[in-house]
Amino acid sequence: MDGSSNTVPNPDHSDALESAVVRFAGDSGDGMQLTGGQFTLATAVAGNDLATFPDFPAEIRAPVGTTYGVSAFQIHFGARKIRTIGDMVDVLVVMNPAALITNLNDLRRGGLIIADAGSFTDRNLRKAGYEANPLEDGSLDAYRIIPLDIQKLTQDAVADCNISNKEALRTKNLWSLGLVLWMFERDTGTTLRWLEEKFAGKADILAANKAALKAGHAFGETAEISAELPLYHVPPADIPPGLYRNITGAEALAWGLTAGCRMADLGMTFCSYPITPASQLLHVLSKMRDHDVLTFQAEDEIAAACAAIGASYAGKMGVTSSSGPGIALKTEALGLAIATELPLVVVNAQRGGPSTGLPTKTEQSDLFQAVFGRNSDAPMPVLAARTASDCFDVAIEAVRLATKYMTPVMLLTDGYLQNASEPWRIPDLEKDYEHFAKERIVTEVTDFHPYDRDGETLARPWAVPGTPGLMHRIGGIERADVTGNISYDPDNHQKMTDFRRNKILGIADDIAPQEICRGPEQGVLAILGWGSTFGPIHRAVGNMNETGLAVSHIHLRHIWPLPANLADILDRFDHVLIPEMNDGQLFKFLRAELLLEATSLRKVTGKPFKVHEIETAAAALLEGSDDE
Amino acid sequence: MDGSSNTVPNPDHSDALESAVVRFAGDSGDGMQLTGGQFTLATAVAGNDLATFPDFPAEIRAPVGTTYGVSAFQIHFGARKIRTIGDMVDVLVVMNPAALITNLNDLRRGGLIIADAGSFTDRNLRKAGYEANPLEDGSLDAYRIIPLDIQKLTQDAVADCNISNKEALRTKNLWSLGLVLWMFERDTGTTLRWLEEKFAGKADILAANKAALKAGHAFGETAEISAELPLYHVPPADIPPGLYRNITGAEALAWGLTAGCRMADLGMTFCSYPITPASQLLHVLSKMRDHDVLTFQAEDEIAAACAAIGASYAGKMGVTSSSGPGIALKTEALGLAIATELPLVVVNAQRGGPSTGLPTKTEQSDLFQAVFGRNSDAPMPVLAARTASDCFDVAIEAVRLATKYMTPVMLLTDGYLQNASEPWRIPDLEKDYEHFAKERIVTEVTDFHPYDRDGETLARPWAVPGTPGLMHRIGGIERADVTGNISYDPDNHQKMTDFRRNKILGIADDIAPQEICRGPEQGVLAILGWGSTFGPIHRAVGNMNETGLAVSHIHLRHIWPLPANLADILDRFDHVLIPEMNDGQLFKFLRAELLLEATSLRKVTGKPFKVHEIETAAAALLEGSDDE
Amino acid sequence: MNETSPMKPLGPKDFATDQDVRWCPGCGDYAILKGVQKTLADIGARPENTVFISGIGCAARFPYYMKTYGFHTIHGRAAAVATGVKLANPDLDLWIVGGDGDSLSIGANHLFHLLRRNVDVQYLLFNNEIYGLTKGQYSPTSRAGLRTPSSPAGAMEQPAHAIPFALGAGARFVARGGDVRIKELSETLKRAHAHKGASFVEILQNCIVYNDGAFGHIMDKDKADDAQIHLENGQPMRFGREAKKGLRLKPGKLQLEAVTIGENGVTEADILIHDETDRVMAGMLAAMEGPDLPVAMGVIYCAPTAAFDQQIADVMGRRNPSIKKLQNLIEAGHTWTVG
Amino acid sequence: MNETSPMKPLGPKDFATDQDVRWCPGCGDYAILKGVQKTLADIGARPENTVFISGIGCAARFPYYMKTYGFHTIHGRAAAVATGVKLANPDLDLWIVGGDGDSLSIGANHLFHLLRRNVDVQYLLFNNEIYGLTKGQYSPTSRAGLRTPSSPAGAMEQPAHAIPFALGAGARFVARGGDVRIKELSETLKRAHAHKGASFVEILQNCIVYNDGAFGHIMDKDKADDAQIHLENGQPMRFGREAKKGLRLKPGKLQLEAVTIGENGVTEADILIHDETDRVMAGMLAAMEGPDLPVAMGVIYCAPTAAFDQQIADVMGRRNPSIKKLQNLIEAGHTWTVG
Ligand SMILES: Cc1ncc(C[n+]2csc(CCOP(=O)(O)OP(=O)(O)O)c2C)c(N)n1
Ligand SMILES: Cc1ncc(C[n+]2csc(CCOP(=O)(O)OP(=O)(O)O)c2C)c(N)n1
Ligand code: SF4
Ligand code: SF4
Ligand SMILES: [Mg+2]
Ligand SMILES: [Mg+2]
Repeated sequence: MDGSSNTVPNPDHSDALESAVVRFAGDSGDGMQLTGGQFTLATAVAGNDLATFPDFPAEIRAPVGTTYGVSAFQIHFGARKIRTIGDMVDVLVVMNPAALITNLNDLRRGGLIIADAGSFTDRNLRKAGYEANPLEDGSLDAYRIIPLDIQKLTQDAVADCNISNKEALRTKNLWSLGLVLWMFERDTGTTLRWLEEKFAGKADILAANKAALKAGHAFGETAEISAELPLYHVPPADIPPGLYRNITGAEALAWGLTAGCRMADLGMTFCSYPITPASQLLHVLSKMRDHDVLTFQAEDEIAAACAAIGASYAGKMGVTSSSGPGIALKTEALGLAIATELPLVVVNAQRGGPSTGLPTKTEQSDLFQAVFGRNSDAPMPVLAARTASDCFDVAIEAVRLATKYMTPVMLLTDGYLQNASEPWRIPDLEKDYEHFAKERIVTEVTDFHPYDRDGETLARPWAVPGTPGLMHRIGGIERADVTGNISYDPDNHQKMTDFRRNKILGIADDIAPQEICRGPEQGVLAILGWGSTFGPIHRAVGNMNETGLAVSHIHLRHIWPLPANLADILDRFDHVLIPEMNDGQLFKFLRAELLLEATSLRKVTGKPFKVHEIETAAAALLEGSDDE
Repeated sequence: MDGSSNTVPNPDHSDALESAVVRFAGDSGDGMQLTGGQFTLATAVAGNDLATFPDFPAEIRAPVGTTYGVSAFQIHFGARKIRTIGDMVDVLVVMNPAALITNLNDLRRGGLIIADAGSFTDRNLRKAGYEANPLEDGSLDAYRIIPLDIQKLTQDAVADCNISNKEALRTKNLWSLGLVLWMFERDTGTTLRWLEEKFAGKADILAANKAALKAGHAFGETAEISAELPLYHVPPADIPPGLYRNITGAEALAWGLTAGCRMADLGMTFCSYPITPASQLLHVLSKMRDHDVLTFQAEDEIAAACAAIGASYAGKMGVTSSSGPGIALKTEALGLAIATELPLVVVNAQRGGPSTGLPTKTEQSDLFQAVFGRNSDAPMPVLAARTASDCFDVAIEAVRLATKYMTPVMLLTDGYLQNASEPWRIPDLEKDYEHFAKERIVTEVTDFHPYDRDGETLARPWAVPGTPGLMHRIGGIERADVTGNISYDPDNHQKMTDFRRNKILGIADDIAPQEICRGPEQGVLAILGWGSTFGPIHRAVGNMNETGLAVSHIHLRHIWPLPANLADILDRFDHVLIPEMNDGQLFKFLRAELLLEATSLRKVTGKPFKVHEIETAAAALLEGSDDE
Repeated sequence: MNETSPMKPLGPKDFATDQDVRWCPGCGDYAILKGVQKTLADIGARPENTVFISGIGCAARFPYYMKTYGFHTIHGRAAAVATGVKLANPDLDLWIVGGDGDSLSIGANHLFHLLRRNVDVQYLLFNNEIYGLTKGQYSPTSRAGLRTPSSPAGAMEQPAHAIPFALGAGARFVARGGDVRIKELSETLKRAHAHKGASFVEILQNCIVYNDGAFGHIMDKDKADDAQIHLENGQPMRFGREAKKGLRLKPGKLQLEAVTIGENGVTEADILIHDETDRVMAGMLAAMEGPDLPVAMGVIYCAPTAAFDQQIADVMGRRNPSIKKLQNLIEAGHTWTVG
Repeated sequence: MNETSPMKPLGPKDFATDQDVRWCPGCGDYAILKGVQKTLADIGARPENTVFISGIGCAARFPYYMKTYGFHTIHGRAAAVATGVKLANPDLDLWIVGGDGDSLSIGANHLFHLLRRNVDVQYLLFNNEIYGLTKGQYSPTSRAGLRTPSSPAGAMEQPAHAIPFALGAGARFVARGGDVRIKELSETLKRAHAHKGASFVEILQNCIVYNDGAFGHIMDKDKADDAQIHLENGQPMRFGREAKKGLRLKPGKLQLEAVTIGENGVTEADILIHDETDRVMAGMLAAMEGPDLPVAMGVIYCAPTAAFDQQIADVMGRRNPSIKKLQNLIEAGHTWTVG
C-alpha cells in the first residue's frame, strides 16, 4: 500500500522512511495551500521525489470554521519514485475542528495529528459538528495527538513585531510549517528566501512571518514536549540527474501547447470560457503573450470553440478548453472543424458529473463523449495525459497531430491532474524532442484545390486568408472531393466519409507503439489504464512485483486511434483489469474495438484510486485464475 | 429485388404486376409533390399497399430548369405488403431535362420514360448539362421513351378556360397525373374531389385543373400513340381489414406523442427550433392545440431543450426535437434532465453529417450520439422507429418510459421516415393500447423527499410547483440520496451513479422481448437492423425466404437498454449481418454490449438501402458459410 | 389553478430553508437574500406557488436558500427553463436569479428573448462585475482595465451595460437596486412583482473576495447621496444630501445634466419629473454612469404590454382534450376501408 | 502583413465565383449580392485580403458567391468564428453575413458580444422577417400575428428590433439599407467598411417565397419616398417627394414628429440636423417604424472607439517568440538540480 505502509520504519534502514504523506488542513483563510506549497519546495530541494494534491472547498469562501470551508493540501514524498498522492495520511496538521472532522478518515491508524488546540473552542467545535472536544474525550485514541496552542505560540513569537493582532494570527500557518519542516529534517532556508521576495517592501509583515516560521522550527528542537514529537528521516530519492522544478498539470499543458506551437512555428490563439477545473489553463496562458500566445475569454463555450476554429482558419493554432459540460456545448462546432478539416486542439479537464455534478472533484468519465459524442460519423483523435508532467508531452503530440492531419484533436486531462503537482525534469526543448515539420500552411500551389489531399496523411492543404491566389470557400455542407464545392452527390458523401475515417485511422501508424510500462512482457494479468489512474496503478503493480506477483502495467496515451499493436500486447495476458474513475467506459470501448474480455474496476466517488484498491482487485483476479 | 424485379409480369397472374415503382420528377415549381400525393391517394383507394418518398431539393427554389432545383416524388405500390420505396424505378415521368438527368440513374433498364418533350428546349438542355437532346440522340436506347409535348397538350386542353397562359401551364402536372392514372387503371374521382375542395371559390382555376386532369386521362385511352403506352394492372393487395389513411413519419410521431400524453393524462409542451428534417413535427403539432398540445418555437435548440425541461418540471410532458447538429447543442441540457431525473422526450430526426452535412438527405448516424454522446456517466433510454406508422407506437412508448422512470428518452427517426408516407391502419386508441398509468405526479406525500425512489422502478417522485407542502429544490450539482440537497460526499456520488445506471438498465425488464420478425427462429444468418432500414431488410429477407434461403430478420426498437433476450436470440445464428446507413455504429455498439462478432454493411450516401444491396451482402455471407 | 392552504401570514424567516448559506462572509448576496425574503413576506407570497430558478454562479445558489420551489439549472439557461415553466403553468410566481456572467455572458441570448417575448417573471441580475464562483475572472460587465487571472494586463473589452441591453431587448420593466439599501431594493422588487410581464432588475452586488468595492463610488455611505438618484414615478428627479440636486435637460440638447437648486438660477420647477413610461428618457437615465451624473436607482422604465405566457394561455384556453377527440382527428381527412 | 499582388483595378464581376447562385428567382438576396460586389470594386478591395463569413440560412450562402476567402460556418456562430479570425489576423477585411434567424435568434449572443467588444468587421444582417431556408417559419423579427407553419394562429411574440438591439449592445456604427435602392445601400456599405470597429448594417430583404412584401409599405416605389428617410450626417433630416417633409422634436417632448415644410408654420430651420454621433437621437431614429414616422435608412449612428482586435494586436505587438525564450520560461522560478 502506498504511503501509509511505508512510514513504518523501513527494516533495512531503521532510522529512515521510504516515503511519507503529510496533509495540512485548515480554514480557507488559514493559508494551507501556501503552507503546502512551501513544504513541497523544501522537500523537493531536499532531493525527495514527491506528488502533491490541493483540495479546495467547492464554496468560494464559506463562513469561517465550517466543514465546507476546509481547505487542504497533501504531499507524498519519498526516497523512491512517487506515483500517487498517497492512500493514507501519516501526519495530519489541522488548524481547527472542522479540518479534523473532515480529514480524519484519511489518517492511518496510529498516524499523527498536530492540532491547533487554541482553535478548538466551543463555537468552532459546534460549527464542525462535535459535541465534545475530540482532543480530550478519548475519541482519537487510535491516533497519536499532539495538541498545541499554535495561535498562542504564534502570537508570542511575533509579539515584538510591529503588526496588528489580526496580522499576527495570519502567520500561524508559518509557525506550523516551521514545526513540520523540523520534524522532517528540512531547513527553513527556501521558505525564508521566498518570504523575502513576497514581502519585499513590507518590512514588518516580513519580520513577523520570519519570526513565526523560525519559532515553529525552534519549537521542535527545544520545546518541552519535543520528546513526544517524532522526527522523521526521509532520505533523498534516487532520481535521474537534471534540472527540476515543480509543475502542475495545468502549467505543463500550457507550456506543452506553447512548445508544440513553437516547434510548428505557429502562433497560438487560445479561446476559452472559465470553468472549473479547466480555468487554470486559461490563467497560465494569459501570461504567455511573449511566446505568441493570444488568449481570448469568450462569451461562452460555443463562442470559444468557434473563435478557435476561426483562428485556425486564419493560420494560427486554435486551441480551446473546458470541462465536460462545456465540451458538450462545443460539440456542434467540433463537427464543423471535422467537416472543414481544420487543425484544433480541444482540452477537456474532466470533472464529476453528470450535469454540474461535482465541479471540484476529479473523474475520467468523458471518454465516451470524446470518442463518440458527436452527431454523425465524426471521428477525431483522442489523447489522454497520465501525470502532471506528462501533460507537457501530450500537448506537444496534440499540436503535432492537429497540424499534420488537419484535424481537431481531443486532449483529456482531469481535475486531479490540473491541480496536482510533481517534480519535473526540465527538458531541453531543442534536443529532447523530435521536431516536427514547421507550419504546414501552403502559400504557393499551382492548381490549388482546398480538398486536394496529401497522398500519405490524407490531410488537405492549409491555405489561409491573406494569401494571394488561394482564395477559396469552405463550409459545413458536404464538400466535393478535391474542389470543396457544395456537393449533394451520394457517392461523394461516401467517399468523403471514408476519407474522414481513414485519415484518422492512419494516425495509428504514426504514433509510438504501445509499451508495457512495468512488469513482465506477458503473463497472467495486465492492468490497463488511461489518464490519471497512472500513479496508483503503477505503484500497485510495483508493489505486487516486489512481492513476486507477475502483474504488468499498460497505460494508454492514444485512446483514438488505438496503437496498432495494442491487441497483440493484450493477447499475451490471461486477464486484463481496467481500473477507471467512471462507470466502465474504456472497458466498454475496448470491447467494441478489440472484442476484449476484460474485468472492469470502477470508482465514481470523485476521488482518485487508492493503491490498495487496485491491489485488491488484482489479487482477486490472480486468485481466481489459480483456481482454474 | 424490390420494385423493379416485380414489374416483370408475375408468372401466376400473367396480366398483373405484383408491384410497381413510379417517380414524378420536375422543377420545384412544377407541382411534383402534389402530383405524387394525388397519385398516392388514388392508389391507396384502389386497395394497393404502398410506400412513398418525396425528394425535395436542398435549395428553397433554385432557378428554373437547373438540376439542383429538381423535385421528385416516388411511390412504390403493389398487391403485397410494400416495405420500401423501391430499389429501381419502373416508370419515370420527367417534366424537363434537369429532371431526366438527375433521375435516370434510378430507372431500371427497360423502364419507361414519359417526358414533356416541349420543355426539352436548347436553353433547358444546356441548364441541365446536356449537349444534345437525349430524347433524340439515341442515348436512351436502353429504355422505353414516350416523349409528349405535355405543355402543348395541356394548353390545348384548357384553351377554353378563362385563365392566363401562366396559369394554364401550371396545370400540366394534372395532365400528367391523368395520364399515369389511366396507365395504372385508376380513375380520376379522388383527385377531382380534392380539386373541388382546394379550388372552391376559384371556378376558373378549378375548371382548368379538372380539364387538364381529364385530358391526360383521356389521352391514354384515345391518343394515337396509345398503342405504345403500356397499361399496367396492379391488383389490390391482401392487407388486413380496417380503416386506413396515409401517414408520414412526422404525422405519426406528432399523433403518437399526443396519444401517449392522453394515455398519461398530461398536457404536452413541445419546444423546438426549426431544422430540416425535424421541423415537420413542429408544424403538425402547432395545429394540435385542441389536444392540449402547446408548441413553443424557441430561440435556439438549447432554449428549446431547457424550456421542455422547465415544462416537465412544472408538470407537463416536455418534448423537444431536432436533428443531429441541434441535438448536439442540447447535450448539456440533457445532462441536467438526467441529473434532476425529469421526464422528457427528445426526438432526433437524423440527417447526413457531420456538421451541416446533407440536411435533406437521410442517414442513421446519430446512434453513438444518442447512447454515448454526453459528458460523464449519463445514461438515458434510446428508441428507434422503423417505419412511418411505427413512429406512432414508438412515440407512445417514449412517453410511457419517460414518465414511469422519470428520465429523458431519446427517440430516433430520420429524414426518410419523416417525409415518407405509407398507409396506416388507424388504431382504436382506447382498445388497441394497454393504457399505462395516469399521470405520475404526486400531490400528497407524508415525509416527502424529492429523491425518495420507487422501490421497483427507482424513479423519484414528480412533485410540481403549485402543490402545497411539497416545496423542494433540485439542481445539477450532485444531490444527496433521498433529500436531494447538494452533496459532495464521495460515497453518495457512487450511490447516485449506481442508481442512475440501474434505473435505466431496469427498463430492459419492462419492454417487449425481442422478436424475430421474419424468417426461421434460428439458423445460419440473421440480419439485424434498426430504424428505417426495416423496409429493405424485411423485403430482402422475404425475397430470400421465398427462394428457400434460411435468413431471418431481427429489428431493434430498443437500442438502450437492449432487450434482455437479445443475446440469446443472436446466439442462435451462425452469422449476424448489420446493415446501417452509417459507418457501423450499431455494429460497434453490439460488440461493446454483447461481444458480438457480426458483419457490418455500411452505406453512407444519404440514400436508403436498396433491397438488392442487402441481398448481395447476405448472399456473400451464406456462400462464405457454405465453404466452412 | 393550484389549491393553496388557508392563508396564514408568513414572515421573512418562513422563506428561509434549513440549508446553511454558503456565500463568503461579507458577500453582498446575503443582504439581497434578506431583501427578497422580506419582499415575499410583505407581498404575502405563497411558498407553494413561488418558484426560484437560477443558472450557475455564486448568485445562482439562491434557490437553495428559499423555502419555495427551486430549480438550480445550468449556466446561462435559467431564462429558457423559466420560459418553459411559465408556458406549462402561467399561474406560478416565478423569480429568476443570475449573476452577470450567467445573465450577460453565456445566457444573454435567453435573457434577450425572455425580455422581448415579455414572459411574466421577475429577473434579478446580481451584478458584481466579476465571475465569482470560478474565482475571479473578469466578466462582461467588468470595467475595461480590470486585472484578473484571465486579464493579467487588464481587461480589454468595452463592458456590457445591463439596463441599456434590457431596453434594447425590448424590456417593459427595467429597474436597478443595490445590496446595501435593502428597504429601497425591496420596494423595487415589489414593483417588479406587481408588473405583469418580464420585470428586469439589475442589483449592484459587492463581491468582497474578487472585486471588493467595485461599486464603492456609488454605494459607499459617504458617496451614495450624491452618486445615486432614486427615481419615483411622477416625482421630480432630485438627489443629493437634502435633495438639493436634480436632473434637467441641457438647454437645446438631448442630454441630461445635474444641477443644484438655488445655484445658477436653477429652481425646483426646472427639475424633470420622472415619467417611467418614457422610453427615450429611460435610455438617458440608463446611460448615467457618473461621475457627472448620478446612477439611477429604482424603476427606470415601466410600460406594460401583454405577457407572452398569458397570451398563449388565452389562446390555449380550456381544451378538454380526450382520447375520443384524438381518435376523431386521426380518422379525419382522406381515409379508406379495407376488407 | 500579407503581401498582395500588384494592384490592378477589379470590377464587380471579379468578385463573382463560378458557382451558380441558388436563391429563388426574385429573391432580394440577388440585389444585395450585386451591391456588395459593386462596393468591393468601388473601394478597391483585394480579394485575397477579404473574407466573408456566414452562419446558415439562405442569406448565409453568400460566401459561396464571392471570389474572396469564404467560410460558411454553422447556424448562429458566424460572429464567433469571425472574432477568432480577426484575433488571428486583424489585417483581414472581414464581412459577416447573416439572416434574421441566424443573427437574432440562435446567434444573438455572439452578435451582442461582437458589437460590445467592437471587433472590426462589417456585419450585414439580411432581415426578411422569416426563416427562409427552413421553409418559412416565423422569425424573431416577424411581426406579431404572422401566420406560418409554426404559427398557424399567428405569431404571438413581440418582435425583436435589430437596430435598437444593436444600440443596446453598445454598437458604435449602426445603419440600415434595403435590397431595392442598391446605390444607396452601396454607399452605406462603404461607410460601414470605412468605420474601424464593428459596423452593423440591417438590410431589409424581401423573401419572395415565404414573406413576400413584408417591407412593401416601406420599399414599394410609390410608398418609398414618404415611408423612408435617408439620413446624411450634418444635413437636415428631410424626406418625402421633393423633400418637403422633415423631422423635428415635438415641442417640449422627447418625441420625434414628422412635419411638412410650409404647413402649420413649419420652416426649413425647424428641421433637425442629423448628428450621427448623438446616441439619444439614434435611439429615437431607430424606434421609427411608421406609419406616422418614416423608417430611417443610411447611417443612424457612428461614434468610433478603439476596436477590440486592434487593441489586442497592439498589446501583443511583435514578440519574436522562440524555443530559447520558452526554455528560459520553463527554467525560471524555483528549480533545483539533482545529481
Ligand atoms: C457550461 C458552463 N460553463 C461554465 C461554467 C463555469 N461557471 C460557473 S459560474 C460561472 C460564472 C459566474 O459568474 P456570475 O454569473 O457573474 O456569477 P457570480 O458567481 O459572480 O455570482 C462560470 C463561468 C459552468 N458551470 N457551466
Ligand atoms: C444548429 C442548427 N439549428 C437549426 C438549423 C436550421 N436552420 C438553418 S437556417 C435557419 C434559419 C434561417 O433563417 P434566417 O437566418 O433568417 O435566414 P434566411 O434563410 O431567412 O436568409 C435554421 C433554423 C441549423 N442548420 N442548425
Ligand atoms: S466569491 Fe464573491 S460573489 Fe461569490 S460568494 Fe464570495 S463574495 Fe460573494
Ligand atoms: S426562401 Fe426567401 S430568402 Fe430564401 S432564397 Fe427563396 S426568396 Fe430568398
Ligand atoms: Mg458575477
Ligand atoms: Mg430570414
